[in-house]
Amino acid sequence: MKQAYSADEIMTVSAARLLQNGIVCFVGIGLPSKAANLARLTHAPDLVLIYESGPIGAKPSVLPLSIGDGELSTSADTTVSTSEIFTFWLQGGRIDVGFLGAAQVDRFANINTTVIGPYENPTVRLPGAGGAPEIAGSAGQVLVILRQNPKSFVERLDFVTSIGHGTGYDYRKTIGLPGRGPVAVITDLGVLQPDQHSKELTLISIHPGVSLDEVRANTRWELKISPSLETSQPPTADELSVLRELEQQTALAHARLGSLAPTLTAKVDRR
Amino acid sequence: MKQAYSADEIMTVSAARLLQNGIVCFVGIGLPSKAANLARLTHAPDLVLIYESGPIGAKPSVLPLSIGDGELSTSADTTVSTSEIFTFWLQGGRIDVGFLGAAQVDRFANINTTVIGPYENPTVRLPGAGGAPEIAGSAGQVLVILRQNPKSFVERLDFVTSIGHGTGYDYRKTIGLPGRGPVAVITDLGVLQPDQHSKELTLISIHPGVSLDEVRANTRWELKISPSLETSQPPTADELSVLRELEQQTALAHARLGSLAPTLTAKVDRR
Amino acid sequence: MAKIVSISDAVAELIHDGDQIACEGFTHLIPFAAGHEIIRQGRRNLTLIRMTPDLIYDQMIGMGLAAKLVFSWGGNPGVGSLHRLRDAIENRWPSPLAIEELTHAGMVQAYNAGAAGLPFGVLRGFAGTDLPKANPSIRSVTCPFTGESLAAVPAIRPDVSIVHAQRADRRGNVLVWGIIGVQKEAVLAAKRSIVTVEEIVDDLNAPPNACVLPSWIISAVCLAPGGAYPSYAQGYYDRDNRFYQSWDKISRSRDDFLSWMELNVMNRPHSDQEPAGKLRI
Amino acid sequence: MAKIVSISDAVAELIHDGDQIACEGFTHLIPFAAGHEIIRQGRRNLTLIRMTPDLIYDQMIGMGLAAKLVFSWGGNPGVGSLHRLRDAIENRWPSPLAIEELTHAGMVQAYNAGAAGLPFGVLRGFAGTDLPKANPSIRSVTCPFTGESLAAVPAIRPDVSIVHAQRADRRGNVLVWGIIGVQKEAVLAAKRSIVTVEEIVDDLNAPPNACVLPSWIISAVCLAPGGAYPSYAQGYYDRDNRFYQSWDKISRSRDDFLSWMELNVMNRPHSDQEPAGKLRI
Repeated sequence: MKQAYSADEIMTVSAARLLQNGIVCFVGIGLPSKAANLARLTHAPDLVLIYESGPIGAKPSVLPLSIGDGELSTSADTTVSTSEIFTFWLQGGRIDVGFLGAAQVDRFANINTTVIGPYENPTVRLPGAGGAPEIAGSAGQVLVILRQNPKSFVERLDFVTSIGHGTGYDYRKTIGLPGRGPVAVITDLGVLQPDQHSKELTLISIHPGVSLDEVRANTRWELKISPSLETSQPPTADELSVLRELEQQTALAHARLGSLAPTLTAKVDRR
Repeated sequence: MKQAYSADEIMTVSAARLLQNGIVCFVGIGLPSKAANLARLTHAPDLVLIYESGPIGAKPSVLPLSIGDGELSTSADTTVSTSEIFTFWLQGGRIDVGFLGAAQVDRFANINTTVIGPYENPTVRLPGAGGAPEIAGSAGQVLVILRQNPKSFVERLDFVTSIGHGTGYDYRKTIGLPGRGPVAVITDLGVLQPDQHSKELTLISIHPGVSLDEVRANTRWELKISPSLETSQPPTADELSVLRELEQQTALAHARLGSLAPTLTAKVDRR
Repeated sequence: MAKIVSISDAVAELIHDGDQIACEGFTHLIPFAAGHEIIRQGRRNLTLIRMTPDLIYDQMIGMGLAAKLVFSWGGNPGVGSLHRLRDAIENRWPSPLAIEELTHAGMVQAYNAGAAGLPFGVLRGFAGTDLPKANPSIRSVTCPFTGESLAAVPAIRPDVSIVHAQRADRRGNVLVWGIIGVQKEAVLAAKRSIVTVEEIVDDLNAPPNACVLPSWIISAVCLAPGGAYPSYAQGYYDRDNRFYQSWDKISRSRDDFLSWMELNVMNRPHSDQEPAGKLRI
Repeated sequence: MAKIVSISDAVAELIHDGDQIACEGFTHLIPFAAGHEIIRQGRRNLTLIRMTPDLIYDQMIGMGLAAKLVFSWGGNPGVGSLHRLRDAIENRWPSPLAIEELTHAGMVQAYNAGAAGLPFGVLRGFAGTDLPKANPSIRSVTCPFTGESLAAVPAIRPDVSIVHAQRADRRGNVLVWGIIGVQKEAVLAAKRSIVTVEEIVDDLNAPPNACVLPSWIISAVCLAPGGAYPSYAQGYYDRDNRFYQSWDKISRSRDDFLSWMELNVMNRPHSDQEPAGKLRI
């Protein structure tokens, strides 16, 4: 009864499993939101999801494309101003887990989502900080999810957008950050955790069918491997079916025109 | 057709007339609230009343006993948090007129509502500051209403709770206060305005039937009298009838037990 | 997640001698039922924090529970003095009362700072007044852009905040509406919190963007119909303005006050089944 | 009191070349109709302020209206890059674009400070990041009580803030609900403001404690049904996620972008009578 699943699917499932039922999670858009909602729809029905646009306790039935889709608000316990979200709920210390995506990480789980190349004259201008730097600073702990490849797991970030463990060891304590910082980085190849002492990312779990060489080839620094490296538990049938149903419903919803657009088609076709 | 009216009535009417239609007024409880609502019910139907408890655009049908009576909120355009009232609406510079009562004023319209006697060991402990100090500092201009007597119009305040014109002249500008400060003090004897230059309170209008000697006897400093002193216009029949109707309805409302109390009388009489 | 428990259990478990407590509610939703239970359980040496002490703190102070009062306006609204508060300050009866006095604008920034996890709040305030002389915790900060000096107040972080609200659902989520005062800020600023409610319902039916306190920021939710009386609960009962006027007379003499408290508070434990609107004049 | 006028009159009267403007709406209620009118009227040398530039600023930047962008997250939400924004930064096309970059937490404090009449906002932010090197207006203040260092950002005070909302009454009072973002803070921080609405009604029917912008803080209210399309107006129409996905292709090439703008914006003046949901892919 072997289930076939994709690398993205085991990444999402592995991340979802790290969210305990009942905790309060500040969710980034994209991969974090997908994993957090999978957790909510499987083992963590009382997971409290907070989105930076204002919804508290959001329970969307499809994945939001943007961080402020309408269903986040209509399904929430309440919706507050974006200012209040950052001031009272994040900075106020009410978030257990901040869940972030990233364009690039380094060995201390510092994150770049700002530029490739020099800031003043970038090769690639990325979207920028958004809510991530203060989530990374203030959430009780942080999960990071991204696909692992030589462009994303880099020796040195061109720009530190959001702080992970800085230069390692007790860096976070030294600069007075309230939260514990990243406790895991979940990728399509495995799961990494900061070393208890040095805070350097260490591969602690490798997804089934992935080789260590493959992980090393997709990491631009000399990757530390845990002596007790495990093989990740594959997704269960239930996890896969919930995830696929969620993605299917989401794809359908996102392929629809906005509710205003179709009613106007006749009238507005000027081509 | 001479109307009989009381000293309190002409005080209230004189104050109400100073509120122009359409302005935004931050209203203190008691005499200011009475005068502001009289203005709203007579010449200034579009006067916007803001109370420190949170109502914006309150239109109460009876005078509130407290600053947070329910009708202030139910009759308002919206009700925000007390924090927002002080932060965005007062400090944010959205208030045209701050309307204050006072226990004591001095010749520069500084206000004491804190203590009589030394602060650490007061003869009389008054209620304290409330919202007044920042209203006095930040409102575009300030009106002060109080009854004039030797205890209230004093040579020297035991405590400066809310700043008027400080030590006079351009004191307010020197210490960086955003608002213009008190532009009139309305009493049961007349109306005073700060001298344009020295900012010392000057009697500019005396209520009909009040003598200058009487005003002087009720002022514990040597009172400046305007060379163009006028006699206040007596209340019109309309002003008086609206004011009296308002006070009568208010007295009836305040004499009622709370809505919970009467239903419980039988059950709770343990005497 | 909030536990749904009786007021007496909540007070017994969450409020300790020597705690800093904030009972909030700006004229509206003042937590009288909870305050009376604190008096009955005989807590001592409390620091009482509240913008407008109102009758509830007048009673606590008169009963000798308070070592210190942090406040911004200490009168009987629309009536006059709080006589028990005055007696404590002017005559140290029944015991000396330390006071820390701010303005409303200062207190809301102090609560905001507490709720926001900041050590201080900033405001344009106090300038020209004697308040900074009376309260050394009013300080200043300099704007790093304009050089302007602004007032700073230290964050308020109560051990326990106690508020009343209209209703909770069975999971302990709370809806507050009408004059919401600093209810949310006080709860968010506190280490622990007790919310008493008029009723517990299946569904909050909160409007979008309503003032909702999620269950998971509250320690205990207690059913207390009439629990804000003689203040009021919008949609449930009106403020008993007449009682507030009567309090002036009741509280003027120490003996009248003590017999009133004996009759109406000490010998009347709160019951979930019985609305609290029962104070005798 | 707000004047109720057409979008074209509001833009003509209130927005000038060289202004700092803030078009806000956090994913929800983005003022596309007003933004398109600004493009049609050919304003130049604008400083564009917005937490999430989104398609509306991608279009303005691509049309060469912007001298500077103040922002905190510049992507096409859930899709990828804003290609016109990238082209301006990476290749200075159609003109160089100065940027001032914050975080969401920094920008909300900057708006808050603007709305609150303070010169700066305080937050626990930016620590350990390269953002303060990239943006010299990120500074610090020291807590006068604990000695702790905190981040400070200068207040945002736009010349004009522009937001979309669900409805106004005939006096120009505005109701916003759902994801309210920084709509209120942006309007309160600005010197002038334009609010476009889905409909104008006799009675707002606002719930208690709703997000209401009183008429007297708004310069102009404009009827603009569909005025947030392709973003959305809760209760009126959904976000056109498909259009957001299509924008990736439309905006990738300069020529495609320009012809799209010509067809859908330049040659299509806004009419009060016609919902704006008419963008052709």
